[in-house]
Amino acid sequence: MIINHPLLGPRDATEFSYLGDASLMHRPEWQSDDAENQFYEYQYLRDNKAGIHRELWYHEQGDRSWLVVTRNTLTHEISSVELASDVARREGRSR
Amino acid sequence: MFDYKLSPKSPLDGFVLEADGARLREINGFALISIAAPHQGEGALKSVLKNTLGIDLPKPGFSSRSETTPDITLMSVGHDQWFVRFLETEKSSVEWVADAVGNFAAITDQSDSWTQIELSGISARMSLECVLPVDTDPSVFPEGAVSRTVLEHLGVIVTRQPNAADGGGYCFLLLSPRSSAKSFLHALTGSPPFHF
Amino acid sequence: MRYSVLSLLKEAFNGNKGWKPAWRDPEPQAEYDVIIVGGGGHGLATAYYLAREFGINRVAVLEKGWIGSGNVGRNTTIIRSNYLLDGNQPFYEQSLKLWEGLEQDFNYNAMVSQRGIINLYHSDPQRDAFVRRANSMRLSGADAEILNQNTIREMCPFLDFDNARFPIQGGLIQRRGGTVRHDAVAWGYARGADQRGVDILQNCEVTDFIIENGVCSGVETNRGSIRANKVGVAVAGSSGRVMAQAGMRLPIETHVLQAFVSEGLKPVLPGVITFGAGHFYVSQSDKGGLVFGGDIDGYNSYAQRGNLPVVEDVCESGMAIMPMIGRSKLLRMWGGVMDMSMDGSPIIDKTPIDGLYLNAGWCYGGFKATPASGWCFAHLLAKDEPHKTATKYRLDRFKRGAMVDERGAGAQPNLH
Amino acid sequence: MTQKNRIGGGLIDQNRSVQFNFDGRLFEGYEGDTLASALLANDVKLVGRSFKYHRPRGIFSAGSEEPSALVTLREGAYSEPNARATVTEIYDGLSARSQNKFGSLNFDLMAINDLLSPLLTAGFYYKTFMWPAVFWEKVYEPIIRQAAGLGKLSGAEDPDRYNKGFLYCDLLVIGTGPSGLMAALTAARAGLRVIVADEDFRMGGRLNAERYEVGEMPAADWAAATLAEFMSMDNVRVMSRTTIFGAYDHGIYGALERVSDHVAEGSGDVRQIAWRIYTKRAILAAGSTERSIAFGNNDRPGVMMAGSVRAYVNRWGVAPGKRVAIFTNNDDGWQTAYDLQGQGVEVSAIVDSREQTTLLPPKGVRVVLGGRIVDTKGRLGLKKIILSDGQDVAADCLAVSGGWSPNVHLTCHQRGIPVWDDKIVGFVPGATLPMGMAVAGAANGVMTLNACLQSGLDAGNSVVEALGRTVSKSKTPKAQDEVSAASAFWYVNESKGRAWLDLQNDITAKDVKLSYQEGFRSVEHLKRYTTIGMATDQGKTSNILGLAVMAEISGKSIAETGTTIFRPPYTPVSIAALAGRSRGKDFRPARLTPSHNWAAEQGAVFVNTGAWRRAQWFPKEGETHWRQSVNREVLATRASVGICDVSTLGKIDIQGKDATDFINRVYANAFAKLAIGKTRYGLMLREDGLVMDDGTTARLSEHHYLMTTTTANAVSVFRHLEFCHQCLWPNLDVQLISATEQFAQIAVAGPNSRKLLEKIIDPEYDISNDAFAFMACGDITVCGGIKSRLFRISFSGELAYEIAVPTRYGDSLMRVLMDAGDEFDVTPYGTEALGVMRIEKGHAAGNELNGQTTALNLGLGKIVSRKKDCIGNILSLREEMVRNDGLRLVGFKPVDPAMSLNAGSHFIGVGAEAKTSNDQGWMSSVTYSPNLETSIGLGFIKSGDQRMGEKVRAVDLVNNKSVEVEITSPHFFDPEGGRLRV
Repeated sequence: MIINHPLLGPRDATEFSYLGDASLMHRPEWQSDDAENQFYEYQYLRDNKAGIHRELWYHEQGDRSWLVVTRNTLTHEISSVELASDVARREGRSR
Repeated sequence: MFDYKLSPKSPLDGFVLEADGARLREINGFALISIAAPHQGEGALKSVLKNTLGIDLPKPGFSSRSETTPDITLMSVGHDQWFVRFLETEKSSVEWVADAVGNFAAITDQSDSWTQIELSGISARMSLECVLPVDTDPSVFPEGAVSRTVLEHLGVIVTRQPNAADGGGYCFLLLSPRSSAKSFLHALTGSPPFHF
Repeated sequence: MRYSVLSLLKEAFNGNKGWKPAWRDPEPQAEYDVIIVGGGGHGLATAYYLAREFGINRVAVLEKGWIGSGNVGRNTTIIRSNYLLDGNQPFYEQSLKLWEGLEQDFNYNAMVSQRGIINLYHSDPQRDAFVRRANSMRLSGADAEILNQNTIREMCPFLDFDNARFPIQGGLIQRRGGTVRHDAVAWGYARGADQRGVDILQNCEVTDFIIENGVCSGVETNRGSIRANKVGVAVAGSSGRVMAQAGMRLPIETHVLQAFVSEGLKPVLPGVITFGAGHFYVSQSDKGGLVFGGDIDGYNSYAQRGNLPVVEDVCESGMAIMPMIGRSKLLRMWGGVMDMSMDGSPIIDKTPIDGLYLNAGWCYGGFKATPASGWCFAHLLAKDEPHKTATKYRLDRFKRGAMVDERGAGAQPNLH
Repeated sequence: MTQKNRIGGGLIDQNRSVQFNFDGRLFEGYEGDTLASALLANDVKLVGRSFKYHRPRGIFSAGSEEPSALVTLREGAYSEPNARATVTEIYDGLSARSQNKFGSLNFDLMAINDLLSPLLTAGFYYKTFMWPAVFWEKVYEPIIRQAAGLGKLSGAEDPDRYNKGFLYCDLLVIGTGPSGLMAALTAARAGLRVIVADEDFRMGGRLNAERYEVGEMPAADWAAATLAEFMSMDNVRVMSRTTIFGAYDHGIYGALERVSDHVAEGSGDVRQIAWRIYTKRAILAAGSTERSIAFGNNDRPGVMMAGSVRAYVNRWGVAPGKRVAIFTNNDDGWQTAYDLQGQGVEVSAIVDSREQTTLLPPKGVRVVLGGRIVDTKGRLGLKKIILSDGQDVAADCLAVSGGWSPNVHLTCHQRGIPVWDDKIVGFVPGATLPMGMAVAGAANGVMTLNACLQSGLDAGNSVVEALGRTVSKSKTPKAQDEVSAASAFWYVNESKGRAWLDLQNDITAKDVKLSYQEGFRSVEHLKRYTTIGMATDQGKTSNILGLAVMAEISGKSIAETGTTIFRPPYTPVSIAALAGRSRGKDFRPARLTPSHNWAAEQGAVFVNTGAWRRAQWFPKEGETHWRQSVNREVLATRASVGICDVSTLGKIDIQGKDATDFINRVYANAFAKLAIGKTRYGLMLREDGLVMDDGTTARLSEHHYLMTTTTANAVSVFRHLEFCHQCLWPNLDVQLISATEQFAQIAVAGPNSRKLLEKIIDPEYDISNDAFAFMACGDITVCGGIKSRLFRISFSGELAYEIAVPTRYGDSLMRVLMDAGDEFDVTPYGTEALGVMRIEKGHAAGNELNGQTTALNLGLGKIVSRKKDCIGNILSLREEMVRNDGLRLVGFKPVDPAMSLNAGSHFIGVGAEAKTSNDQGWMSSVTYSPNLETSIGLGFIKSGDQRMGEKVRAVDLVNNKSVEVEITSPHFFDPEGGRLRV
């Protein structure tokens, strides 16, 4: 596969490590009332979509960016690639 | 006055190899200092580099050369991260860079982290075809281009340098982690025209 | 009709005109006691044991395509019970015991071939881990031996002992491990279930579950709605997709695993061999092809095909341990979809929805589990309680912190 | 050595004679010959035996679709089984052998299977061999395996070298027939970067096999001229002998280039290169493959594909027979007759299954319209054919044409499904193609020359336009369109004898019928039950016949029956090529420590730890067992001073205003208040609450830390930290970079370690216990100004330091320490001694940090902070993970100190039966402690922390060992830690 890195252009997927669903960016608040359940769902449950899937890739053998890649799990077609830090900031994850 | 003295060793003991149309040689004496921009500090770093070293922050995937001191290059190696490469002097390389960028970057010495190998000659591109997953066609990998990737299971940073003045073909600088320098060299010399 | 050498002879003289279909092709009935969604190895085995062991034969197996079209038809055919953890070892040992009597049980030759499986080790820590595992196996009654380098060399002189980057130090052998003709497993179970009254419905795709007030009472399909007291889902690879129709999110990701076969060669491999310093496992089929595989591609995928980097990685590992295979040729490669669970172990459990049961999360080890999976799932469906060898495969184990993580990779499915 | 069937002409060089050997006989061919063409020239018809019934097999085709003519090439370790004679270039000295025979090729003993064929029907083995169960491995299977396979591996290591490589282009053109050449020419002239690949050694596809004219010259000349133009262009790369074997995601293609298979072994060149070709666009112009017709005994040597017969005549100047009959269901079969006759080869009959045709019969040739061949005769080679009216026709070669199937294979590699086209009577590419792929020419169902050229031009222009170049108005060269009417006729129902579909796996029409009768009716079931199309040719000439027979029985059309899809590779690819250079010692790179050369000079024994090669111990003269060396190293270190290269630990440089906050969040223990100049142990959890890694982290300045990781987890910890930073807390001001390679780090341990270091550290630095206490760290200089870092940390439990210098000085530092330490008898120690000392101290390492253990398991539960947000602390509190009766890491000593312990033993109560339900835990690490003079071990046992002094058995069933052990503290040596702090 080829991932079109937002800064570096098309790169072979072998340069990357895969983590999983981009929901892993949504780490729950540790002090919320049902924190244990929230962390359980965050850590273990997946939509596992057959179709459009937002997922995290790490450019390990490259510029070390974490990327949010939107990819169709039925066809492997990639429709968007963003820097995870941009996404995280946009989603309001501050510190 | 000191009883004991430490002497430096280069990763590949100054290796040189020539074959039909290509030359491989270890490069020594160049400092590699990582500078990383602090959070939201890229703009400030950019100005200070321009002011002190006369060098532009290169775009991702490229390197730039100092306008005032051509021996200094700045290679983009990660997001918000660059390597300053220059000939080592008596003075500490880290301090030299620290003097230039002050508090505008996190500075980390990488001079001993990498083996530096130059591959040049008219067959250089052909030689790389059998190991390097980078399109080195000049239309997409011009002078100054930088790519960080994997070569025979090893991390590598490759940058295209100016062609040899005598029309001797392309010239690439390849950086790979020092501890595996021998494996890296073995990978390069296993390609044509070397075929070790 | 019963298969035997006599039936073969009889038919040979009879122009082979008397053979009957191995299973019927019935129309769906309106209602069953149990519906099994998924006509793969696990689903068919579940139906077979429901009928054979638990006397429940108003059973339908619903398969959206042709039976055996999932992973039972695309795998590297290995059977073994060389597991470490208490939650796994007794279950896989039960499975291996079932394999050992399976063919006589369902009167179909699935070529269960116990020629042994050797896991090579290449370092002291790996040896320690293998000894621990081998002892787990022995404690649960399975066979296991630790072999030194010389013994391995005698058994497999073609391995690279003298020029390897990661020299072979020894191995863990389970002599009862081996291979099975994979398609025949699906066919044997299907034929056996059919003979006991189970309806096998091919080209019957479940489009929805019928759930009212938290109770599942059947399914909608492209061939109409079918009611049942209990619905068991055994669609590993597609569990996420199918269970989403019931509104459930699972601790599972779907990944692609490739498998490979070479051209036919005169037999050279004694049994199954796995590499301990890379991803490679190999056996040789009775037709002569080297059947081998490696790691999953590593990204979520339902595409049933993989990519070149894993192909190369597998061949590198193959050449690293047995450089004699260099001049044999890779004939065919294919990709299947895997339910990769969060701890690398399966789920056989009720769901929070009454009447809906789940058999899922087999990662890429489901084939060898087929008999025990069918047996334990049938037990659960029949008795509403887990079979004693499957008590650790509960759906809530992640919430409780009782993971069965053989590799210690944590909640990252692509590392299991 | 006469080539009695050589008729002259063709594209071979009759001035260059080539000698080769087949089954021990010497033959002559010419340069440009394949093994098949040369064997045919020498009138060799029988070249092999089929898989199941060992029936005689000859040469069936002239290309890579060949099912029958499989041979083993070369000798010894160079042997290559299952090579297709039809694509093997001959060279001087080539040796080839027939395969799958018991006895001689002419009298194969296993041919007895053929007599048993009524018994050995499709799937017969599923119905028998079941009783008694033990007979399978002992009796039945060995017999079956005796018959398995075709060719044989030599058993020796492949002596050739292989490469992998990477190519990039705008357009990849697959196939160099008329459409491929035309497409490539169009794109190349428009300035695109083009790669043109063809599996053949002579490029040009069917242009080389036909007597067409293109551009007013012979077609082969036009192909050669076009290729010559490519060669002159910088933007075109021409790759012959290169098979595009797979279409992968996003325009990546796998290609196998056979670099030196056509020259004698030992040429010095690599044998093959497996290329990954990265493309923006690809045009599949792979042509089409002729298929057979099923009729009685249609498998005899001499029965061949009609287009292939024509190719042998036209390209190789070889007549495959003296007297050739034609059996066809389409116009193209007639072309073979014309060409044969034109070359002076006798055509004995044209049997056309169609009732009528407008084609003109060649002069003097008997034509049978509406004809059917029902049987053939000739034991080892065709002698005559029998028609349905009982008449026979003499022929030693039968050219069969069942029509042409587009080579859609690569269009299926991403699960595209071909669709049936009634017009050409074949499957054409489906609507869903791999990204960036277009299909041109015969591969796309375009079956005539002129139309193929046009199709190539159009496809080329589409790519030119899509990639933003200017489309030229140039036209195709002048060419004729030949006749191409086809009909659907697959199988002679009235056949006498078996009608063969798959010639390699011996599948007959009857087998397909039986499969249907037994309920195996989907095409996939058919394939799997009968094994049709699963041989080395993957059914290129036969699959369609199986589908047609199945369709006929079921009363459906082939379109309804559907097809199985093609998967990679297009043709088989040698495993070694896909491995490239990554084999043997080069399987994976090796990482060497800074002091590697020095250690090697000392005669160190090295061990692999991950990618690293580390010194395991340093044997001294007179030591006969490794244990002696290790004991000596341990005792010497504890008595005076030892040194060990620990550079392999991961080192991560962490800077930034929020570095403190960041580190406090990624470690489970408190880190907010670490003083500058101090180091602290850090325990890192995964988010699931299990232990990920541990190490020490030093605070070098206000906003600057250096974290160490275990050797094994350096990469994964770094990745995890970047994840935390970029994905979870993107606004923290933190910069991370690996510094693992930057420093040579040497542990200096033992009571004399300070004295030793004081000899090399520059005098302005005070490292006395007061000035530089336990867990201190700081920048120093050594040996006259060399910048270094010093950490007072200890894995050994001794007064100890780790000193870090820039890697370039690592080798020298080791030598200097040895030199300066001479007065203390300084002793280098390896990983074994390191391990002994850490077990004596009860430190967890890799065997304990195995991803299955929690902080609580490790006895570190107390240090996990509950007062802060850090990775892993919430999920570490799940009910099953905080059980009081969970596993705890403790120490174990044998009750009888003379007994040794084994790692991997399980703990069973004294007197309890060794079974799973009595399993209480396991021994993770053991060693002999030369200080305690007994074996000691670390292990996990239920409630271990509450069971000090209790005795259990350490049971190692696989090593027949059971040792009674006492549960102790894991801190065996100096449990108060007094030695650390002096």
